[in-house]
This record gives sequence, structure tokens and C-alpha cells, in this order.
Amino acid sequence: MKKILLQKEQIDIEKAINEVGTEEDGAVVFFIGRPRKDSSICEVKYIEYEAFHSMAVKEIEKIINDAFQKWPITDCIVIHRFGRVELREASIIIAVSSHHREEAFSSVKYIIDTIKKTVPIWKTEFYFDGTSRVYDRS
Amino acid sequence: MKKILLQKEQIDIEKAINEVGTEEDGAVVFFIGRPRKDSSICEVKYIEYEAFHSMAVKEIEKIINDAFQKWPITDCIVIHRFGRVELREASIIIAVSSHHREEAFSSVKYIIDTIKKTVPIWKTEFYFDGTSRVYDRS
Amino acid sequence: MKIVVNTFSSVKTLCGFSEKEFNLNGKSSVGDVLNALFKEYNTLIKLKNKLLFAVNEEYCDESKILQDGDQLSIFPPVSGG
Amino acid sequence: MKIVVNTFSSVKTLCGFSEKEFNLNGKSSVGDVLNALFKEYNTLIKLKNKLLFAVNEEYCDESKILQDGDQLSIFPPVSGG
Repeated sequence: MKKILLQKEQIDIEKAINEVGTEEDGAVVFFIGRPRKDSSICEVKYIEYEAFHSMAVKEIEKIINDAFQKWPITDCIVIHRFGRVELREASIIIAVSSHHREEAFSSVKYIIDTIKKTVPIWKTEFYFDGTSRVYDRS
Repeated sequence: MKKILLQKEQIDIEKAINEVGTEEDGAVVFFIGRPRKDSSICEVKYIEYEAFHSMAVKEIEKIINDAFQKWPITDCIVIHRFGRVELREASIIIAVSSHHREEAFSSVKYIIDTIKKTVPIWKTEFYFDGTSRVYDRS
Repeated sequence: MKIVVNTFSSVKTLCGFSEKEFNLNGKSSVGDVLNALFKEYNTLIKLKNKLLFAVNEEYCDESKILQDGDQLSIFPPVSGG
Repeated sequence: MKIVVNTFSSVKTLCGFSEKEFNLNGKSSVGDVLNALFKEYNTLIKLKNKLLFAVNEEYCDESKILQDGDQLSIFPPVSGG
């Protein structure tokens, strides 16, 4: 099973956990990304994500397909938020199940590392002092 | 924060996820272990775990302390079931939060690998044909 | 021939549009369109060599030759996750 | 001197007790107690070289010398997780 969602709403983590894994799967590895308060500039209040939706979904799909090629995994769910995400909320979750744990660990790590490099989604940090900064490495 | 539970009851995964991670933590990595249906012998119906409770808790504590020594992680929760665990239920969960994701991945992997080697807990597989087998490598 | 340029994040802010039609005279590459944009939107130059490009939602580089009706997307390094 | 032996999992099944007091004559190691157990519970021998030992809930090997009042735990390879 492969599932990709780009959504404005908060992520229902429990639902995702219950969806992944067959009776043959001994392992589920779950990654949850959250906004961090301590940026290099000043204290982050919240983050806003902008996405190039259709392309972002395609790119995530490619990454998941690659993971299925590389490792014998069973299920994979990736959910990424767009819009405003508060501290301690999940901006992204990745859940992978597999018979044995090694491949679930490897593929979740591969998926998050690659998403951060190739998926057209951008964050703007909004700070407690009212300022904000787009992450464009300029 | 460090938390260890050895319990008979089902694990409340959502609660554990909400407990780990400060506002400075950008990553939570979660491992869920579940009984596998397809054993080498025949189809598993459920598993029973027996624990040397006091020593098991001490050994898990050592492993968590080692992880905190090795990596800059913030929170760690380990919950292991004893007694009967059905297919698709979690027999163990490990949740670790950290500022950046690398250390959460490394420490969760270290913790589960080491638990499987050193913590005095044993499983007996109960099969659909009514037989059972203790995992003692005899 | 006509193409559509769409922009995201800081590129959108610097260009002031998220989607715009461009008329190209003859064979043009992504780089040609980019140079035209740099002339019109000077501040975009600070992102030079960092920008990413996609034609019809597939990543490409500046040498990619555009076809009539192509959608060219220009955006800064991604920062999702 | 007296020690308490407790067993778990298949060791418990093979020995038929989970906790038992033993009287030792003089200086005895974990290995000495184990050899006495092998004589009394023959079937335990099939786990020889696979067994794990803890004295007072700390792992040790067969050479560990026991003290009066020690708790010696004997069990098969662990399989939690």
C-alpha cells in the first residue's frame, strides 16, 4: 500500500499507524517532523508551508517508488502539511512497515532525506518578534 | 525525559507520541514492533511474552542511558508488553525526539537492536494448529 | 510560441507574479527565459545559481529547450519536511 | 551458605521450578551450580553454552563466585522486542 497526502489539516497520526502493516509485518518505523522553536535568527512562533502541489505529489511518489525498489517494504504513508503549522504539530509524517525492521528504518530515512532535497515545498518561519524569513538560501 | 514501562495492557501509541519532544525538537522517530504471522514453522496466532521484570527494566534503563551518552537526544520512551499480544498489536514501542533527525534515527535503531540482545524478556509463539514454541535457540 | 512561467516562494515574491504567459521568438532554452527575467526583475539575481527549474513538472536544467505550451516552473531550493 | 536460583522461560520448564533455595558447601561459582543442575535436570543440557546468567540482576559468566544470599538467575537467550 502506498499513500500520499498533502493537506492543510492536522495529521491524524494514530490513523496512519493503524493503516500501515499487514499481519506479516513485524516492524513499523515512523518519522514525525515538527517545526523547531530555536532558529538561527530568533524564536519561531509557527511555520507556513507553500507547496507546488501537483509536482510535490509526483516527486513524493517517485521517492516512495524508489524505496519500494530498494527495500522489501510493505506499506508506506507520507503526509505533508501546507499552510500554517504550529510548534509541536507534525509538519510531515512518514510511516513504513516491513517484515523485518532494517528495511523500514532504511527506507524511512531515505524518504525523509530525499523529500528534503527534491520535493517542491517551501517553508517560511514566522518569529515571535513579528518578522518572518523564507528559506531560500539567498 | 526518560520513561520505561513494562505492561500487560495495550500500548497507547498516541499518548506516547504526544509525550515526546519539546518545542526545540524537530524530529520524532518511532519504532513499533508487532508479532509476525509467518513464522518459520507455521502460522502464528498470538505471542506471549514473559519478562524478568525488575532486571528487564534495569537493562532497558542502561540502554537508554547509553543512547543519551552517544547522541544529543531529548526524550525517550520505551514500552514493552508482557503476557498475550495479538497480531497487529504493538509488542514494543520506542519513541525518541531530538533537535535534528539523525540522532533520533540512530538512537531508536540502537535501542531496539540492543533490547533484542540483552533485555530478559522471552517470547512463546502460539500457532493456529494449537502448538506453541519457546524461542530459546535450543 | 507561448509558454507559461509559474513561480513559487521567494521567486514569486521577487517577480511579483505566480503565473505569467511569455511569448518566445524561436528556439529558446530555460536559461534564455531566465536571463530575460533577470533583466526585468533585477532582485531575482541574488538567487542565481540557486534556482531550480521544472518543465511540465519534471526537473530540468537551464539548457532544456522549451516547446510551445510548456509550463516552466522556477523556484528556490526546497525546504519541506 | 544459601543462594536462591530463579529460572525463566524454557529453563523454568526444564527445571520445573521458578525459584529454589540451594545450600552450597564452600566457595562455589555459577558454573558449579550449573553442573549440579545438569545432573539433576538432564534435559537442561540441551541449552548448555546458550544459557545466560545474572547474579543479583547483573549479567555475569560461569566463573562468577557466589556470595551468601545471592540471587542467581538462569535463562535462555532473550527474545523480546
